[in-house]
Amino acid sequence: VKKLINSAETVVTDALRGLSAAHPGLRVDPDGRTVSRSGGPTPGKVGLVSGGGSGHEPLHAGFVGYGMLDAACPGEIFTSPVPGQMVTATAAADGGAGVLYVVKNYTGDVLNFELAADLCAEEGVEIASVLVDDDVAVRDSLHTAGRRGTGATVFVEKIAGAAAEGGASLAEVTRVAEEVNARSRSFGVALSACTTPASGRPTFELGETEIELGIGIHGEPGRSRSTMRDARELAAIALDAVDEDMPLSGDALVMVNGMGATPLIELYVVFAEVAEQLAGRGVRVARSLVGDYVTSLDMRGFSVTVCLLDEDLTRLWDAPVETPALRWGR
Amino acid sequence: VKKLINSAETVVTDALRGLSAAHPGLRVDPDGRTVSRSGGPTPGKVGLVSGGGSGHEPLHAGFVGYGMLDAACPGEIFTSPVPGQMVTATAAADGGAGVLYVVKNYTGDVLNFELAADLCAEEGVEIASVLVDDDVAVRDSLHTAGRRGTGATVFVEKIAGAAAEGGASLAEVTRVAEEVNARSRSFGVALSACTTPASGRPTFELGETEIELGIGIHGEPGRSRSTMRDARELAAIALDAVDEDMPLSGDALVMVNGMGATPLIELYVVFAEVAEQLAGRGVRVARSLVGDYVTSLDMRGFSVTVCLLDEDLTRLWDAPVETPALRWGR
Amino acid sequence: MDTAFLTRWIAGIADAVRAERDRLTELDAAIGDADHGANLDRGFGAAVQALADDPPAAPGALLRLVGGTLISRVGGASGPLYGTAFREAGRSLGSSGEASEVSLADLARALRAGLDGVTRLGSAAEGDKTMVDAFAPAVRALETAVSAGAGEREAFEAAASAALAGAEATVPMVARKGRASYLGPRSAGHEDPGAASCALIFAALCTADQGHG
Amino acid sequence: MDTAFLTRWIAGIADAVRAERDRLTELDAAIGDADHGANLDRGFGAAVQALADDPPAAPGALLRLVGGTLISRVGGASGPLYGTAFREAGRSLGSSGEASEVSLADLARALRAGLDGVTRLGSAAEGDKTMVDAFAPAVRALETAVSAGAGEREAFEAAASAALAGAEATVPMVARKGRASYLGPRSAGHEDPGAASCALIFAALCTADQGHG
Ligand SMILES: Nc1ncnc2c1ncn2[C@@H]1O[C@H](COP(=O)(O)OP(=O)(O)O)[C@@H](O)[C@H]1O
Ligand SMILES: Nc1ncnc2c1ncn2[C@@H]1O[C@H](COP(=O)(O)OP(=O)(O)O)[C@@H](O)[C@H]1O
Ligand SMILES: [Mg+2]
Ligand SMILES: [Mg+2]
Ligand SMILES: [Mg+2]
Ligand SMILES: [Mg+2]
Repeated sequence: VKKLINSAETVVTDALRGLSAAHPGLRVDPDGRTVSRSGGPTPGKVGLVSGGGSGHEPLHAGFVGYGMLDAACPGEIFTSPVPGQMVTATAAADGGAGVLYVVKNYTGDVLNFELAADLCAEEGVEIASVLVDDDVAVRDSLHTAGRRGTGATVFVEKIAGAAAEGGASLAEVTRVAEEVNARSRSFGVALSACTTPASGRPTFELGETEIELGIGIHGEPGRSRSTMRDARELAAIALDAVDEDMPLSGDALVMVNGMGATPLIELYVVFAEVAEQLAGRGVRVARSLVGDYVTSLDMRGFSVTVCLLDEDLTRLWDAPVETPALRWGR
Repeated sequence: VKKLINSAETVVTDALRGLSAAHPGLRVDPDGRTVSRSGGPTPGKVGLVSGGGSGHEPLHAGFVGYGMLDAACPGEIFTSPVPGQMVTATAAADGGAGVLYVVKNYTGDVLNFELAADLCAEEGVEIASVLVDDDVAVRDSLHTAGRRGTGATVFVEKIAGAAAEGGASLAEVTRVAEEVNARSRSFGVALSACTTPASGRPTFELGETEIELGIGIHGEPGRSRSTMRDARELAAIALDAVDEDMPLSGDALVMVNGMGATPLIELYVVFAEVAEQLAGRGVRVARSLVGDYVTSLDMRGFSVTVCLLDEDLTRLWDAPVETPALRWGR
Repeated sequence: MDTAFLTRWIAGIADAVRAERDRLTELDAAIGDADHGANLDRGFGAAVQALADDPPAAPGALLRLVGGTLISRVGGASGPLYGTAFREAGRSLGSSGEASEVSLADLARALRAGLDGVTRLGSAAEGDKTMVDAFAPAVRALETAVSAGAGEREAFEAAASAALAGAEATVPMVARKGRASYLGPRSAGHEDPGAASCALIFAALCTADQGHG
Repeated sequence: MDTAFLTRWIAGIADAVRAERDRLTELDAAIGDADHGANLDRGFGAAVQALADDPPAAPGALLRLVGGTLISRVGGASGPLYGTAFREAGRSLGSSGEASEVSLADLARALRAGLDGVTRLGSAAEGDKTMVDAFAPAVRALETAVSAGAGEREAFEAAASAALAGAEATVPMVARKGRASYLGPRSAGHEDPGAASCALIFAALCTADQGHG
């Protein structure tokens, strides 16, 4: 599979050079692999740090900026960053009021952030962590590593980021982040696998009429293989899975997210079905995102994330944000 | 090729339903195929209308809103809209100060907008048109339909939109639009063809190491076929083609645009090379866009658009904009 | 020829376009954007419907309705071009107090007017690898047949085969108009989709005439 | 065994991981995210470099340096896990005034401590389809060999074959930890990549020993 890269080895560094050139509001260390606000930490503000494997762009580096993350640390493709990056990111985010780690629930991310938290705590930084685990395709049981963190990560970063920007304490920002996660569920569908630059071949093969239901964001196959259907049915499958896990009602923030190689026109087709079917289930789409936010390299497919809003969360969602990938109000 | 649609026949209508559900700031007529600002025309403001075949999302409907277009009319996939749609869009954009049509230079768009302009002029609306033709891959000569309109369309719509929002006259908005076009050049590269929903098969076939240089945005092949190279070389090819046509210097607005199925991480890799090589040519990247703005369904590849800025254009570029796909300052 | 003949003609075009839709689209995929079949299928289908919904009383009005329907439903390059062709042809048959029968000579004049409309709008000349390369020889063949006092069947067959030959002659041409011109020399070796559809339009005159006989 | 032996061991692991990089990645592609080969290649390559740059004076310090390097360079799940394994093994060999020679019994104790570190951090038990399924039987085999008074070569061969058998035994298992657990029953039928790499680590003990002899 052809890719617009210089080499598999340098892709993350090269992309960070591009991010740096494109966004003067970011301070980017392409070799050290950290991205933070160019203004440095905001004194007295709780810092927000996230990170994870690369290949999910714009997550997380694209969400660094006013009203969202203070710093991000991108790992190798699909590989959790190492504690050293997290420590550097923490320093870039620490305004003296403590730092919240937004951690997607994958063993690698969890372990590395744990090690980093220990190191930073030893340095006297107050660290809290929130585990994002919104993917209903994985049964959350003793027999798994727990649900994966996927689309809800964007919601957690935006809403907790707004709380932090508004001056909330570390405990309060953490509570808000946990609440967003608790109120959010996702389900993803792949029409094709993705190909990592290092391997050069798709991680799994799908036939002309096959799809994977319940995929993750690391090229792993899903809960089950199925046959291709129209957008209406795929939306129903995703919403059924979400609804079964978290009964849907009231106002919702809804994201229809592309996996990286899905044209926007198709995402809008899916969103039309999702919105209509949510209305049929008595849910009002109060806020929405349609586009590529949490991707899986060049995977074709989509995920749906639903977050049940209340007034506070809506207000925090609407608060100004200024990052490469999400911007409004300034 | 699998697609997230309900049927090839309804894809444009369905996507417009999704657009409508996602963006309360837009008034969308999915069947009549027009998109306009929900507030209606702004009295006394020059109206901006654009349109063209669908399949280039977010162009044009995603650029309707404050500071940019007043209305857009999306045609069938890769097919110019019909004059009737344009007449409706003109009515939705006409605040009494005249309406500017932003027309990409394709025979179909040109002819249909001409017919629409005649009809609207008969109704007493003052109409002006700007032809966007920035694609250097096509020789602009008596022996072609002229250069195609591609990436610069976004620049023209944004900058002319800001001029119109600022109260400029139709003549002045038209002049600004023409100037942006005159100062802009694009060049595109495809790693794969795209597949229209109606045909179900790629419009051309590329081998594992083949690429098309100088592609358009309608699935047509490019100026020449070539072999795959790394991002650095591809950026050089694109910039050479641009530079040869319009010698580069000074401050530039630069877009690295994805063709629809290109992961963002790859676009940033390309942007890193573009920015570095522009610096080497003495050009400063003063403003930039990296992402999917003018796509070609599920084509893999990118295009580079360079616009040489002056102070006025920079100020207009920086002016507030609030559309689904481009937003800052409010 | 009366409105019944022309209605059969348009229906015959619609049938041919539907039957050849994929071929037209494939021709367009090679040197254009793969929509010509869908465009004309949509357009002529709508034209048949429009004629059924509100059958015009006179040949001129009928062709104008077809032209207007193509313009308002097809889009792309072919919509305005074919739409103008039919509209101008209809106009040439008179716009008020129209005759209900038109002669072969009238039709030849009308199609000449249609062709003029296409070249005025699109400024393509023969050899530019467009629909004009089929349209122009077909109109000339019709005019020659009229001058020679040929019958309808003979005239239509001459026009149809001239259009077909004209379409086939576009294969080696390098396009100078429309999307195919972007390909420059790479456009050679492919038949122009608009020329191919134009050949279908003239072939449908024969079918309509046989239905008549 | 001295630091020379342990340095050979780490170099042997790095060589084996590089040689088997694609196989590890393919195992990970089947039930994970296709990075295990690259992860360990990066990590053990860095460890070899770190030992060359600043050769530790004692076995304990050496293993701690390897562990720290893996933690700071690998990322993913395997980085902290293997990193902790080597770090804890190094710690068990003492942290000050360390001996420059360690016995087979010392090494067995150290690797037991490493295994404990892994299970403490990752809370995987045997049967969960992880590196622990190779690691645990290998440590047991080593301990048994020590009890039986076996020589190094015999002990390492027992440990290596226990690790290999443990890795192969993961094939039918349904994963309960790590990424593979997301697949549920679909994870059965594939060897766990971490168990496979763990078998390489124990096999490298034999190679290091032969290099010694
Ligand atoms: N300037 C022109 N004059 C005459 N015919 C043209 C011109 N431009 C394009 N055409 C015809 O239109 C055909 C393409 O029609 P179609 O595919 O429906 O529209 P589009 O090119 O907009 O997709 C071409 O094959 C050619 O015959
Ligand atoms: N909780 C755990 N305990 C022990 N080993 C684990 C655990 N989770 C994952 N592993 C091991 O890690 C291996 C995967 O490593 P690697 O691919 O490098 O990291 P990642 O899964 O983050 O991509 C698995 O094959 C498994 O053996
Ligand atoms: Mg990984
Ligand atoms: Mg077209
Ligand atoms: Mg076409
Ligand atoms: Mg892995």
